[in-house]
Amino acid sequence: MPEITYREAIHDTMVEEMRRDEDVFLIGEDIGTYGGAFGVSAGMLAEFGPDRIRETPISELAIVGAAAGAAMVGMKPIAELMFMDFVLLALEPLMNQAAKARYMFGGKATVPMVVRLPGGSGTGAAAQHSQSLESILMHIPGIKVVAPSTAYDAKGLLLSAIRDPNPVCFVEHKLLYKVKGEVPEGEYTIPLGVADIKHVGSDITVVTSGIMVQKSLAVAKKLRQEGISVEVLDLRTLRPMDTQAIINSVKKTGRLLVVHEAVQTGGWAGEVMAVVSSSEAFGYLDAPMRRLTGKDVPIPYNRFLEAAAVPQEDDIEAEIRAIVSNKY
Amino acid sequence: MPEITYREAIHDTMVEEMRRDEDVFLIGEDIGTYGGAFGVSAGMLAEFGPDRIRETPISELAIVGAAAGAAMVGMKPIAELMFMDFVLLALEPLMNQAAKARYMFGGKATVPMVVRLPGGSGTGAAAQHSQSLESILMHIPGIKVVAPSTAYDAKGLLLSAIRDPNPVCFVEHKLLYKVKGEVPEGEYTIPLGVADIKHVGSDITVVTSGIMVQKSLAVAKKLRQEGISVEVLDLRTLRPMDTQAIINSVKKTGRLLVVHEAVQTGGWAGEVMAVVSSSEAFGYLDAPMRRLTGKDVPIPYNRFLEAAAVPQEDDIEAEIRAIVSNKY
Amino acid sequence: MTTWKKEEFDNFETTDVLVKSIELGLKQEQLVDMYRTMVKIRLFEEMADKQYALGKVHGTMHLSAGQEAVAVGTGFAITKGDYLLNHHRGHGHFIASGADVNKMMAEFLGKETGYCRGRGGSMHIADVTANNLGANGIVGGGLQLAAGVGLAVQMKKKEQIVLTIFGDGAANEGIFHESLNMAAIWDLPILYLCENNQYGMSANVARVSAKTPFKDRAAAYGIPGYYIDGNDVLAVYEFIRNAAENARSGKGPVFVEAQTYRYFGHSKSDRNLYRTKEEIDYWKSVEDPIIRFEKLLLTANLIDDQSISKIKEEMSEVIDESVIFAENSPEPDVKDVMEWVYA
Amino acid sequence: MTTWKKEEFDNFETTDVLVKSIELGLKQEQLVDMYRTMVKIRLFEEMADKQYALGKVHGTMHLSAGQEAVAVGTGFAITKGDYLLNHHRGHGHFIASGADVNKMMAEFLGKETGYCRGRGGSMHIADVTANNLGANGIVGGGLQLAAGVGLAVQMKKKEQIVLTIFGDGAANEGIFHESLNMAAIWDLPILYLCENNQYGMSANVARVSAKTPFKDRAAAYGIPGYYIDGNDVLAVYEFIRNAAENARSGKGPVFVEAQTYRYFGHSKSDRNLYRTKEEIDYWKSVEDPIIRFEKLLLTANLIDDQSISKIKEEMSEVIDESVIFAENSPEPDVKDVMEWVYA
Ligand SMILES: Cc1ncc(C[n+]2csc(CCOP(=O)(O)OP(=O)(O)O)c2C)c(N)n1
Ligand SMILES: Cc1ncc(C[n+]2csc(CCOP(=O)(O)OP(=O)(O)O)c2C)c(N)n1
Ligand SMILES: [Mg+2]
Ligand SMILES: [Mg+2]
Repeated sequence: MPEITYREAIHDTMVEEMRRDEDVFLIGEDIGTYGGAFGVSAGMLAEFGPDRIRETPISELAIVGAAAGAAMVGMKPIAELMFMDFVLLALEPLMNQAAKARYMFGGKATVPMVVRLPGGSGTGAAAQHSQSLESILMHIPGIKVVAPSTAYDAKGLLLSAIRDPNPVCFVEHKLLYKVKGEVPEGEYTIPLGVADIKHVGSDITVVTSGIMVQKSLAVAKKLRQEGISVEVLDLRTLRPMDTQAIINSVKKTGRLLVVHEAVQTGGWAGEVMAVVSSSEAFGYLDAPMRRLTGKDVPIPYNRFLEAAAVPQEDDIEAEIRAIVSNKY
Repeated sequence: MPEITYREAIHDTMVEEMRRDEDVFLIGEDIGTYGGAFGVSAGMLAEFGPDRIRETPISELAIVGAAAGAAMVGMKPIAELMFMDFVLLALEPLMNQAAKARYMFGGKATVPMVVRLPGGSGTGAAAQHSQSLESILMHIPGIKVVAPSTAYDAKGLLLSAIRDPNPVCFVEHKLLYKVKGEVPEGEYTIPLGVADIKHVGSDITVVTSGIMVQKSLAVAKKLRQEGISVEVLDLRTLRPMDTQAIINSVKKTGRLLVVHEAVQTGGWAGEVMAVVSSSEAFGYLDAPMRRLTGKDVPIPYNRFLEAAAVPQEDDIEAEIRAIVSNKY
Repeated sequence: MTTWKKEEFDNFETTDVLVKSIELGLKQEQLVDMYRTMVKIRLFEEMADKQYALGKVHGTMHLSAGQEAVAVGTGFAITKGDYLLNHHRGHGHFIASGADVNKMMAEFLGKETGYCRGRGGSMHIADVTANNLGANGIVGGGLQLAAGVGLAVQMKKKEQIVLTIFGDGAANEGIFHESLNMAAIWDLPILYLCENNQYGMSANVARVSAKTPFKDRAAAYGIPGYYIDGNDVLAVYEFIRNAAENARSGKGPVFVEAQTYRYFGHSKSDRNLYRTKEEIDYWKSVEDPIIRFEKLLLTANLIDDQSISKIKEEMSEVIDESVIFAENSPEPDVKDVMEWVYA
Repeated sequence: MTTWKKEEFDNFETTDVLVKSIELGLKQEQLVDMYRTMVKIRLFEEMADKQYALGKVHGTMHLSAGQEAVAVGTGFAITKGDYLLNHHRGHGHFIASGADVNKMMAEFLGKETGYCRGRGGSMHIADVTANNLGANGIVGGGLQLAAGVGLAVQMKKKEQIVLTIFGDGAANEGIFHESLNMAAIWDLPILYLCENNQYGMSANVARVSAKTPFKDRAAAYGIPGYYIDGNDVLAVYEFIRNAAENARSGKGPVFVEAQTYRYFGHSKSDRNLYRTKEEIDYWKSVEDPIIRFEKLLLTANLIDDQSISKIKEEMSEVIDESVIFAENSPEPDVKDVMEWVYA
């Protein structure tokens, strides 16, 4: 299978689906000649023209609002927000309109749209350009939230997201764009709401997503050599969450660590723990459930502070060791 | 002690503090002659004039943005958003500016502002006017989130919030405005971040907030007669959360139920469970931790559907019975 | 308080209804139908108010009595199939665009037979299959969606236009700016109708808006803007029809501000403290859009007292029936509360 | 691509520097100081670029080389104590308003001695005690804060004004509309400076903005608006000084759009595909604000080649020293990562 980057996987999926379905179009800032701030749409203007690679003014509210409006009347817009942080300017159309239209109208509307959101820290872009806000997006019924960790998943999930009749937030981690992985050519979908065991293990379940899957995998591989068997469960879709996969894995391992980059308080680690606690898996727990998350700070600019603000491999390793050695 | 309503408690606190401190002012829509959509600022225009009862255009982004700007240069604004739902239009200034300025500027700014947010369902105002969005607000470092459940707490907490040097979201439940309680005359503060045991019990801890405190209390009183001893822990401040109070109570009762009106997925019940799970209290649990929350739907208009969408006393009672009788 | 000046209207030359209707190609039948629809709206709003007073409505509502000429002039001027993005004060526009008052009243009473199966209520009435994309509880909410609907129409090369209705208060939301700018740079087929009833809740338009009328706000984006007497149903019809044609012909968006007045309070919590009784009385007696139109029709002999009575009776029956329909309709099944969150 | 037309400038009559400076009451010393500051900014930006190329900077940056006349004309025209709300491309404005380049460079390199102790970086440089309320990473971020700062100044009856700087791209954000409307209805002492460098990232201003210049957007709120040659430092000085006086005198907000050009890419990810080499060269050779001012000063005999060389050398040293200062400064202590979230 050819190896391509996460960026290319997203790019290719958009291109292929836009070729197949003329209702799909991309809307956002600097997505044309510039190719998007992270180069994801490079070259698409040349193929699809300015109508379908719809470059907007810097108007996030109207970008997401327009996507919602277009979706209500049969288009399938993909809105790119340049940085996930800017979704804070566009939550009204996303949460009050797109998410609720179907319900408010008694099931008589559909809003098939995707909002692509490059998030996360690690690029020195500081507090207003480095957030992981997926927990906020997960809290609104009517919205789905997807966060792929590999090029392969990115492609299959994005295709499902575009074809899904609901508003889907598609969270891309900036540091993943360059990461390569095997991706088959041609079309395939990964269903939304289905987690993936990225590393099978029996001592502890690490429930995670996005960039932290990569970090957790590195740790799992390392610890395997020492006989510590880590199961890395990549949620892939954060909402709807694959609760059964979580439950099954925890029943097997008896230990749970949730890892996310988002700041701790109010982050989705709590959601995972609530799911486990309210399930039959709770009785299988051999240790307290733990979370390892971003620190409760805005992301600092300085590279060392920035690195200290979010979980690194060492932190994950230390936490896993602590849990499996019954330190808690 | 005189009995006054929750509405009056908030009103009086604003009035008293505005008399005392001329840097405090109120900014928002229809807060003058109209007295605010829920009448909280009735009469204040007459006393303080249009400068300090600053009636704005319908511009939520600028209201919160202006409050943040004024706070940075020494004022102590209280911004009233007419409905909590509209904060989705104003999260950018709240989360990207007010919450982060201090950190981004290396500790060299303070942003003493309050945003008052009437939230919750029960008035038939449907999906865009009935949300409980406090879980979203709790996820941003730099912000505090307060949600009083009684007139007494409302007064003491609001005074602390106004005097706090940080941005504070002050969540008011619409159905509480009319609820009366004993409130001493004159000034008193309740520190932010300190929970309150509203009903002492030993069989189960109900961690809750806002309107659900009132509902849980009714249930606790009822069940007391049957010998089921329910501890109702009112968080009062959601961020920073009084984790010690939660831990202490759970250690005592061995059982935890978290109740909130906000929709379940991504709601702050998970945060409470994560806190317990990562604490020494986990070992004291005699039953799985449970949550009873708003259903994962937009709030419907029809009154029966609306009531079904959020926890009612019966639901709380049933859930408590199930937990204490070891059904889970 | 009132800042409104007749001389500023783009349609200030009040014309004789006969001359006007010939100019506009309107037949007597249509004129009477416009009148009938205005009456229907008025009666619907009064009945909604009554239902509320009777305690039969749990939610809130925003009534448009006094603003019927804007609704009817507009509803008659646009074409079936055009998209409608309404605002919270939307009953009149829905009725004028042909909505079924039974389903409206049922929705208002929260019944399963309502337009939204009782999930939406007054503030969210919609009929997506009829291209009615709903009232909106968010001030300015329609403005953002409109840009996308306009884009869809343009991309699909359809003949439709997008009518988005919002109040004077909404014109101060940031989305007003973003939406108009987008529509202008892309020549979207959008008709922006600002229904200026002089107050956004208690805020007099002049107190919260830097410059009125809003024409200059349209001009700032190169969008043609008109300020018209919204209580003159023929003027509304004329301007909206021209504006719609303009938008439909690919020339891009048009902005029309129609001056009018709301009789009821903003919503049920309103005690009308911010305006005088005199002001309200003036509008109800001198400027009432139904009375004004009635007078014109009478003078031109296009209607007589008898037919007026008949129309009022008929419409009254229709509205009464809507209440009966709504009352006899079932409540939604509470078991279905989780339905329709996702498609 | 360039849509800019000299004839549209409000200051199109280019005047002799001697005449102009007498009119403006500027002494030779001040003129030379303006020149010196422009050079300082240019050298700072070039050094920032170099530091980045050397791999010494982890974050991003937005350089303002080519826009020095806007920064210096503005910085010299406002008064110490006035509030400054800067945007992401803010180095020049900070330097012109008297910021310490050592602390700026240290911040840029993420050091504890930087203005924000290394927490903020280029995009968040602030000096709150000096009423510099920071650059802003959010396009339009300063516009919203400005309304509140203006309100505070007005309520406290201070003599200050609030200068808020934003790009042509920011003028399409909803907050532009909300902020200007608020400032206008309340007569806030705000000076809106739109630094139009013709692109918002890759978006040519005319492609994404319905009507340019933006004067009509100010006029829509009754705010006086000017469109000026932003590469003419004396014109900027004159218009900003007058605008500041206006705002300070209680007459309310003023809007100034200064046309200029950015030399470097938008940020480090920019490959400049959206503009031609010819266009960039034209601005660098013909319209460069430093060369233009230099020529005027030389012609008027207010400066000579020797002093020009000396200024450049001196400023070069100052900038070199800032790098040495920054490099020798300590990194923040990682243990302090949780400091200053709350007050
Ligand atoms: C974003 C938002 N802000 C505030 C409100 C509360 N609100 C509902 S209607 C209204 C007044 C709107 O005024 P206008 O646009 O003039 O419409 P009118 O009610 O006069 O028809 C307000 C403030 C809201 N629903 N949405
Ligand atoms: C709300 C928001 N949207 C988008 C961006 C990304 N972004 C940063 S600068 C910029 C261009 C801004 O253009 P302009 O206002 O003209 O300023 P310039 O960069 O030209 O100085 C963009 C799109 C942002 N930082 N904030
Ligand atoms: Mg109005
Ligand atoms: Mg620019």
